[in-house]
Amino acid sequence: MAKATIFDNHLEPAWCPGCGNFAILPAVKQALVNRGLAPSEVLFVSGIGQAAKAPHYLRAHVFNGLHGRALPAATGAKLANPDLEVIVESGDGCIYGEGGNHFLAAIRRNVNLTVLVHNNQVYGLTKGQASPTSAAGMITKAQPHGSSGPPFNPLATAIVLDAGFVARGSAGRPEELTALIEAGMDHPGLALIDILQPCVSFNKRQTWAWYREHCEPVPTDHDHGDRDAALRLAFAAEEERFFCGILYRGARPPLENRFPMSAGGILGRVPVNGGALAEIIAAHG
Amino acid sequence: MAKATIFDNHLEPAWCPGCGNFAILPAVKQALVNRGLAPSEVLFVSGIGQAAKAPHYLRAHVFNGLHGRALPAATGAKLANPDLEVIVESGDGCIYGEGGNHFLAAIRRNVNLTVLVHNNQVYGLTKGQASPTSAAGMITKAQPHGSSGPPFNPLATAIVLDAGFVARGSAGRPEELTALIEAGMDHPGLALIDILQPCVSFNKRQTWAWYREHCEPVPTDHDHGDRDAALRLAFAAEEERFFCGILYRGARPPLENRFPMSAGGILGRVPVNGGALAEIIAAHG
Amino acid sequence: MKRILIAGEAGQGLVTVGQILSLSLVRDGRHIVVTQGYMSRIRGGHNTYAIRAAAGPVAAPVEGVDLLVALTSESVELHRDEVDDDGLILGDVAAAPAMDDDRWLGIPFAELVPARQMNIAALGVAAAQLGLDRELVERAAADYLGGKKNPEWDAGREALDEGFTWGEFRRRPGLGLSAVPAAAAGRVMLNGNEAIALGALSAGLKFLSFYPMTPATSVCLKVIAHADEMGVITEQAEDEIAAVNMAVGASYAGAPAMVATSGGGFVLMEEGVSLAAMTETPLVLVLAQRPGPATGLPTRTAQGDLDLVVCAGHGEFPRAVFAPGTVEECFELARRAFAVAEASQGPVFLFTDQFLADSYRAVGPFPAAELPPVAPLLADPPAAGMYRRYADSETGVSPRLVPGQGEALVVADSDEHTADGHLTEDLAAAAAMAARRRDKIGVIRGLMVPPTWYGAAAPETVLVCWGSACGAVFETVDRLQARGRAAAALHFSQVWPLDPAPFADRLAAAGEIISVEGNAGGQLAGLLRRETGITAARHVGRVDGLPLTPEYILRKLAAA
Amino acid sequence: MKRILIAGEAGQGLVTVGQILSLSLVRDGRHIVVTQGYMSRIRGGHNTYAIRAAAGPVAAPVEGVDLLVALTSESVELHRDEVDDDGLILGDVAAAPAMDDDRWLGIPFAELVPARQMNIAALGVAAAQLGLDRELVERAAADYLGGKKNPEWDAGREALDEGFTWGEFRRRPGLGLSAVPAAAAGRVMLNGNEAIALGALSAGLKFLSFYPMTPATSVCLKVIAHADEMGVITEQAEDEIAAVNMAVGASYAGAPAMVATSGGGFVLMEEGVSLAAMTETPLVLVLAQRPGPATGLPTRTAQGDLDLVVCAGHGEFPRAVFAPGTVEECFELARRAFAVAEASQGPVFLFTDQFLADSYRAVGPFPAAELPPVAPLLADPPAAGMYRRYADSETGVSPRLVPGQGEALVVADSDEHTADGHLTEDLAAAAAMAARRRDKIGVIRGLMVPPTWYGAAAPETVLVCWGSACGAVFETVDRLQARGRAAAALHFSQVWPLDPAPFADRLAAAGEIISVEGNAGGQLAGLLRRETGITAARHVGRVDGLPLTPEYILRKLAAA
Ligand SMILES: Cc1ncc(C[n+]2csc(CCOP(=O)(O)OP(=O)(O)O)c2C)c(N)n1
Ligand SMILES: Cc1ncc(C[n+]2csc(CCOP(=O)(O)OP(=O)(O)O)c2C)c(N)n1
Ligand code: SF4
Ligand code: SF4
Ligand SMILES: [Mg+2]
Ligand SMILES: [Mg+2]
Repeated sequence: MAKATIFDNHLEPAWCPGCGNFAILPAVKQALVNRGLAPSEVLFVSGIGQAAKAPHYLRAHVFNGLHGRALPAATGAKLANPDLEVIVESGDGCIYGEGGNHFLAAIRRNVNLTVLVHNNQVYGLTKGQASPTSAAGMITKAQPHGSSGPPFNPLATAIVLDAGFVARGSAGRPEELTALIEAGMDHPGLALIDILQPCVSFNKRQTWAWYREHCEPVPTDHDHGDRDAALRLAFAAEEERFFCGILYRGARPPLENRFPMSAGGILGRVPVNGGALAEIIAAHG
Repeated sequence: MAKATIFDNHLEPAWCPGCGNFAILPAVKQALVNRGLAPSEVLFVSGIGQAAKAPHYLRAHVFNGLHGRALPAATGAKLANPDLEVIVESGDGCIYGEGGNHFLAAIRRNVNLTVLVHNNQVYGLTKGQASPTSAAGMITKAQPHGSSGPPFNPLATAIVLDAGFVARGSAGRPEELTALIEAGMDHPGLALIDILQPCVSFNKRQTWAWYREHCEPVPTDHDHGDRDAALRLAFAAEEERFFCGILYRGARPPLENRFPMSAGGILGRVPVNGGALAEIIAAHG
Repeated sequence: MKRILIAGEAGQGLVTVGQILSLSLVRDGRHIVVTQGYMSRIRGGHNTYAIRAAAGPVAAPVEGVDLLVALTSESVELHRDEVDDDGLILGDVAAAPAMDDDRWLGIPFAELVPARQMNIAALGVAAAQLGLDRELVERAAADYLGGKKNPEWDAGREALDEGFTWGEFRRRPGLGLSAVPAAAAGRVMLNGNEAIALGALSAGLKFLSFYPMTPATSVCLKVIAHADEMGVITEQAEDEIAAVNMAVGASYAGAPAMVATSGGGFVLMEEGVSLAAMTETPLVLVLAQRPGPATGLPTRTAQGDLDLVVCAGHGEFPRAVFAPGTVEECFELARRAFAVAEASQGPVFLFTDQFLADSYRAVGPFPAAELPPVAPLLADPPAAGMYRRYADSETGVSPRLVPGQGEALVVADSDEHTADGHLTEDLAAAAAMAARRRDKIGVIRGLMVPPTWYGAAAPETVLVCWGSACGAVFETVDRLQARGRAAAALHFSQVWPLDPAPFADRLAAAGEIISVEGNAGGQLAGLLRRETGITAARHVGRVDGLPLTPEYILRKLAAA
Repeated sequence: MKRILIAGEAGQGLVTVGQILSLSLVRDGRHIVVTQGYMSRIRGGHNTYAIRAAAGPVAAPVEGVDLLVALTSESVELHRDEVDDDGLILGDVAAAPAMDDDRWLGIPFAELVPARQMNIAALGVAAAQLGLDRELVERAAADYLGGKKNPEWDAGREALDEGFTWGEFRRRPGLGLSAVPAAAAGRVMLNGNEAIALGALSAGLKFLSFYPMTPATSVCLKVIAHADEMGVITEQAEDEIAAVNMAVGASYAGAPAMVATSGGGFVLMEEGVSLAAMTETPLVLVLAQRPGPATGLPTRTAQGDLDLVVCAGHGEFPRAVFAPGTVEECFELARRAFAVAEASQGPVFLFTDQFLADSYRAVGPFPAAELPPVAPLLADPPAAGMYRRYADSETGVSPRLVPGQGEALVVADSDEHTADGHLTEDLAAAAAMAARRRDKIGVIRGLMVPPTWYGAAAPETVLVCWGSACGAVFETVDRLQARGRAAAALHFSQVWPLDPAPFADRLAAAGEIISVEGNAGGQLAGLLRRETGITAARHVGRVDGLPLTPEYILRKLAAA
């Protein structure tokens, strides 16, 4: 097995000591190694936030775009070159907050992306405002009376939207996480992996220890194809029971299948069909 | 009973003859009359599209805002004056497409709005492109190979997000629709009413007759509080069985309850508390 | 020259009449300028399709009507005042049986054809009145309607015939078209948005993402119609933000990409524009103008978004902004937009507007098969050592690779970054990186299209304009010159950057400078003053949603 | 005048040291200018908090350091070159035991206090060196830390004492502050963003919606902190688009509303700006600048978005743009922004930037209790007949009602509309409606703040600037004058519209005109030329993310 170090780079992460992101990074690298990928075969696309910095701390292609917009940028890149293994990596605020509409659309669109959401239930980089997944009542400077509304349930939502691969991982369960990321990459369509991640600076309740207590594996007898059962596991988050593992699998074909021109390689390198164009124009005469 | 005509105005709708919107308009007026409301007690907020023109064709306060942005505008207006009966009325493209992120957030936020979505499964005003709710495979000039992905299921999504009131109406079932709108207004929080609406110009499949065949009432023994049962009814749309009526009811308090200052009346008329302000400033010395 | 106006309700098939007539005229070797007016609704209301047909080149929409084809009695009332004294008004005799107007020719549609073929019958009468060849029109109709595989075309053929025969027997003198030379080979009928789509395809467009918005949608629909043959991926996005970010992502990965939208959608794309600038990703943005603010007049025309585009996006970065004046320029400048986007590695804008978008003309020939593709301009991967996406260079343009060109890793960042693409907070490095990006304006300047000077060399009056105003302004100059006034026009088909060298001396030496734009503020005039110090003495603006015409401009000039 | 620099990692508590020291200085009757520098991360990295303290008024950040409080050895290395020859460097003796520098004073933190109190001990040493009164500092610390109900304050008090005592015995001559008059009553310590929040509250702000974005978030947090007392509804939106549309909806319904964001969030709000203009809804937008494009340098300062804001939103509409130069002006112009938004019924902009946002000053007193609220300006419902929201009027401003004022129905539309608010496609009516909206610029002009002329009446050199550059530019003028050069400055705290009357003659008569802005392009200079024809000969720009200082400007002037 190749060493994870082929994905190492020289940059020192700008995360707080003890941050959950430090545990996710090696799990991601290990999954790439396990799949036998080379850095130049992998493209990471992220938004803006603490989680979104992650791709800078490994060796691969990186497109670090705008806050909230990782999914559409990744969609464009994957369609433009389907040979790339495209991994989206960003925060809960980025993907479920500012990017909420893209989350809905990307799942329906079902491009072959692996989506890793570092879900620390808070806006870390902007200093601790509530995110869509914040626990109801979480007090912050921006929400002095507590975050209102129930936390957004990304897994249940994805299941309802008939996502093809819906899983939960945790920074505190790195081996499982590596396996989930590998399985997500294997899935031929959009794979969502929501990753529970302690933010030691701004989320003082959901600590490493808290997650250890509140996480449990998806039962071994769970049928991934059973939507109702999957929803039940996802809804358990309402009682703060977080099932880790694959909750749901579907079998929709990825969008790329619709585009025969997107057969492989750099799309822009395909020559212009001047003959066809001449005919198209002539048909206007 | 007062006559619906107190809500009539002089403008002639710019809809195509035979459009489903013509059936929704009187149902809305009738619900207002049934609830004994005066035009000046009601604010309609819409976006842009054929459906979004509806508020122009009745007498009430109207804020016809931007495509996709009816929900946030309505949220602001309702918080600024909770005495107003605020009704959001717009199209499927507006609310579930461009406005998808606001749809997610508005349900979590749970402001006391009644949301009527004229769901004709198409972008009408821009001449027939697929909308998020378009049936998979629907052929349009913009989707010559057919709309891809499963149609967005607004009811199932709303139920998963724990909306307090989730219902489906149909332009072809006007009395039921009137009753649903009344019940939605009664509900103290966000009430979503998705309204199936034939678009005779661009949706040639889902015609008046088609809806007659594919709609059926929510079973009388359905328990509104049973989320699993509600989801099953919502998922029936996947087999093109459309259950009309109230699918789900929850009991979250509306967001307004958090704001004692929003007790009633025009918020801007409340005088500035100069004494408090002076103290706040002095505390910086 | 003949001015034909077809008017009626949406849904009556008036565009069909206009299109078939236009195609017939073009095939007959004539020049046309089509002006379409329609409302933001699908049925009903009141729409128009105006054709100016001439034996020689014409580029301006004009006022007045020689032949009015009125599909409703409302159309008669709304437009009869525009019809010349010796013009003709065609309409349903049943709708206005007792019409007391010499120009009126009531057609007994009910006797001639079934109700749904009324428009085709009217087309037949109109074509006969114009003296067009019956077979020519029939072929055009068959190609247009049959091409759509319309099963009703057989019924249509009969209706056309009925109308033509009826009309032939009632020809008014003076309405017939004059003789023309044989049609040039390869001349085709295109509107501005079709030409943009075709120009983009010829340049190597490979990815188009969009959210529908009038009057930009037709650019997208034209690309989509040919996407399979041309190997283009098209995707309707969930909103304009997604559209632009998809396009930037696709371009980053090596697919020349374009988006098309109108003002209200464009502003949602501005953060993406800024992203393209920061990540140095080529991107072509088509902005099809309509009157604002907000939703405004969704189906009408304007030139109100020049300032917006020149200043769009937060932060400072170079850009090029093209504004084609003709349908040919739509094709050529779409190509050039891709070339500049690739050469400068950033966002490039292409203006159109509802008038130009929908304005059919006889254009070409385009040597489509021989045009060199322009994109993408990729460097060769380094033989050894690390690839640095944002390496320094003479011109400011760094050698660009995309993922998939060997082992080289391509790191792009929306944060300020080092040469290897990783985010940095080293402020000196940040300032140097920003300076290199700004330097790329030199590359853009090197590919600039200078403005066109038209008319007198040393004029008393010079009309300054941009984009689709071109035709109306040039014809205004002709008319002024014909009246003995030394007039000229300066037309910008590239509005940014403005390089004074090719025009400033001549402009400054001219008499009165008047800006003529489809806006209230005189936006080009403002930019000109800012960049050159040259001040326009007056502004002729139009903001009622209609295109500029020579008559409108002359009236405003006279009103001073 | 003393220049104090506190430097260290994020998370070490250096802002606490800075804040307590600043508060002590202000309570001691001194003036301060704080400049904060920090990175886009929560822990680690390298941050700074600089205080310029003086007996008299000061407004500029300046270079050089008299007292460096270095919390890490990296801080010593990074900043020792900035420290004056007779300055002092405080740091941990353990980190640099053998430091060979006369300016070095190593503090034995490990002996004095527990590790987590190191910053407070350093504060004590620094305060002692400055000759501040021990009790004064202790009270300031108690108010700052105790006010946060910090249970650790008792430990802190001890640490402060230890540091103070240790420092008192080792005072360097020359570092002590000079005497000041007694502190003015009502003088408080505020930064720019706090002052904007307070000004808005005093004006009658009742609705704030936002999405977090540095450096705008602190405006929102300040409003939120006092929302209950002041009866303000605040809501964190799902994105900036929601934020602006909520605010427009709230304002339509009668709650004076504000949003605050930075460039990347602002561009997402532009469609909403256009909506406010079209629906004629008062709206105050705070734009806190940072370097772009795209994500740029998220925690640094810039003045790069002037063109963007002046041209923001599709379509043409009037607007006012304020750019406070001082913290006092932040308060006053926030008030005025509401007044103009109400009077003109449309969007009004207020610029700030990271430097001004975070720059604490000694300001006031503000007669908060007596300031008249300015909003909302509502008409009386008509006694009879239908209310027409967009009725014609002399000034272009229609009498405004909101829902809930009796029976009158308030109809607002983002499409072009008739006077009663319903959508129209009558093009003449549309043009008239647009013309009325444009006329409102007269009302905005009537409430304009003229620019400030500072320095020589007939200068050889005049520095033109806007917004937060004010302090640095004015001090540059002072320094030039002190060297015998006739210099002046023209500072705009309202940058749009530009009315030449109050300044054009004087400016045109001056010698060399130089624009000084925190951008590369010379954006105000461009606007000035566009609006007045007056051309700046040179531009002094700064784009490395740091604020303009007199030293920087003088270096650039000398370099020409
Ligand atoms: C358009 C836009 N709005 C706001 C911001 C400011 N911003 C940067 S990161 C962030 C939140 C990040 O939260 P999350 O995605 O959860 O990442 P985390 O830092 O928690 O890992 C915000 C609001 C931005 N950069 N761009
Ligand atoms: C930002 C923006 N993007 C696009 C448009 C163009 N547009 C107007 S209506 C519409 C679609 C309307 O569809 P829907 O909401 O389903 O309403 P319908 O016409 O079907 O009733 C679109 C895309 C717009 N006005 N604004
Ligand atoms: S703020 Fe939270 S999420 Fe961000 S680096 Fe620190 S611990 Fe991690
Ligand atoms: S296009 Fe469809 S939705 Fe719009 S008015 Fe016509 S029938 Fe109704
Ligand atoms: Mg987060
Ligand atoms: Mg629709």
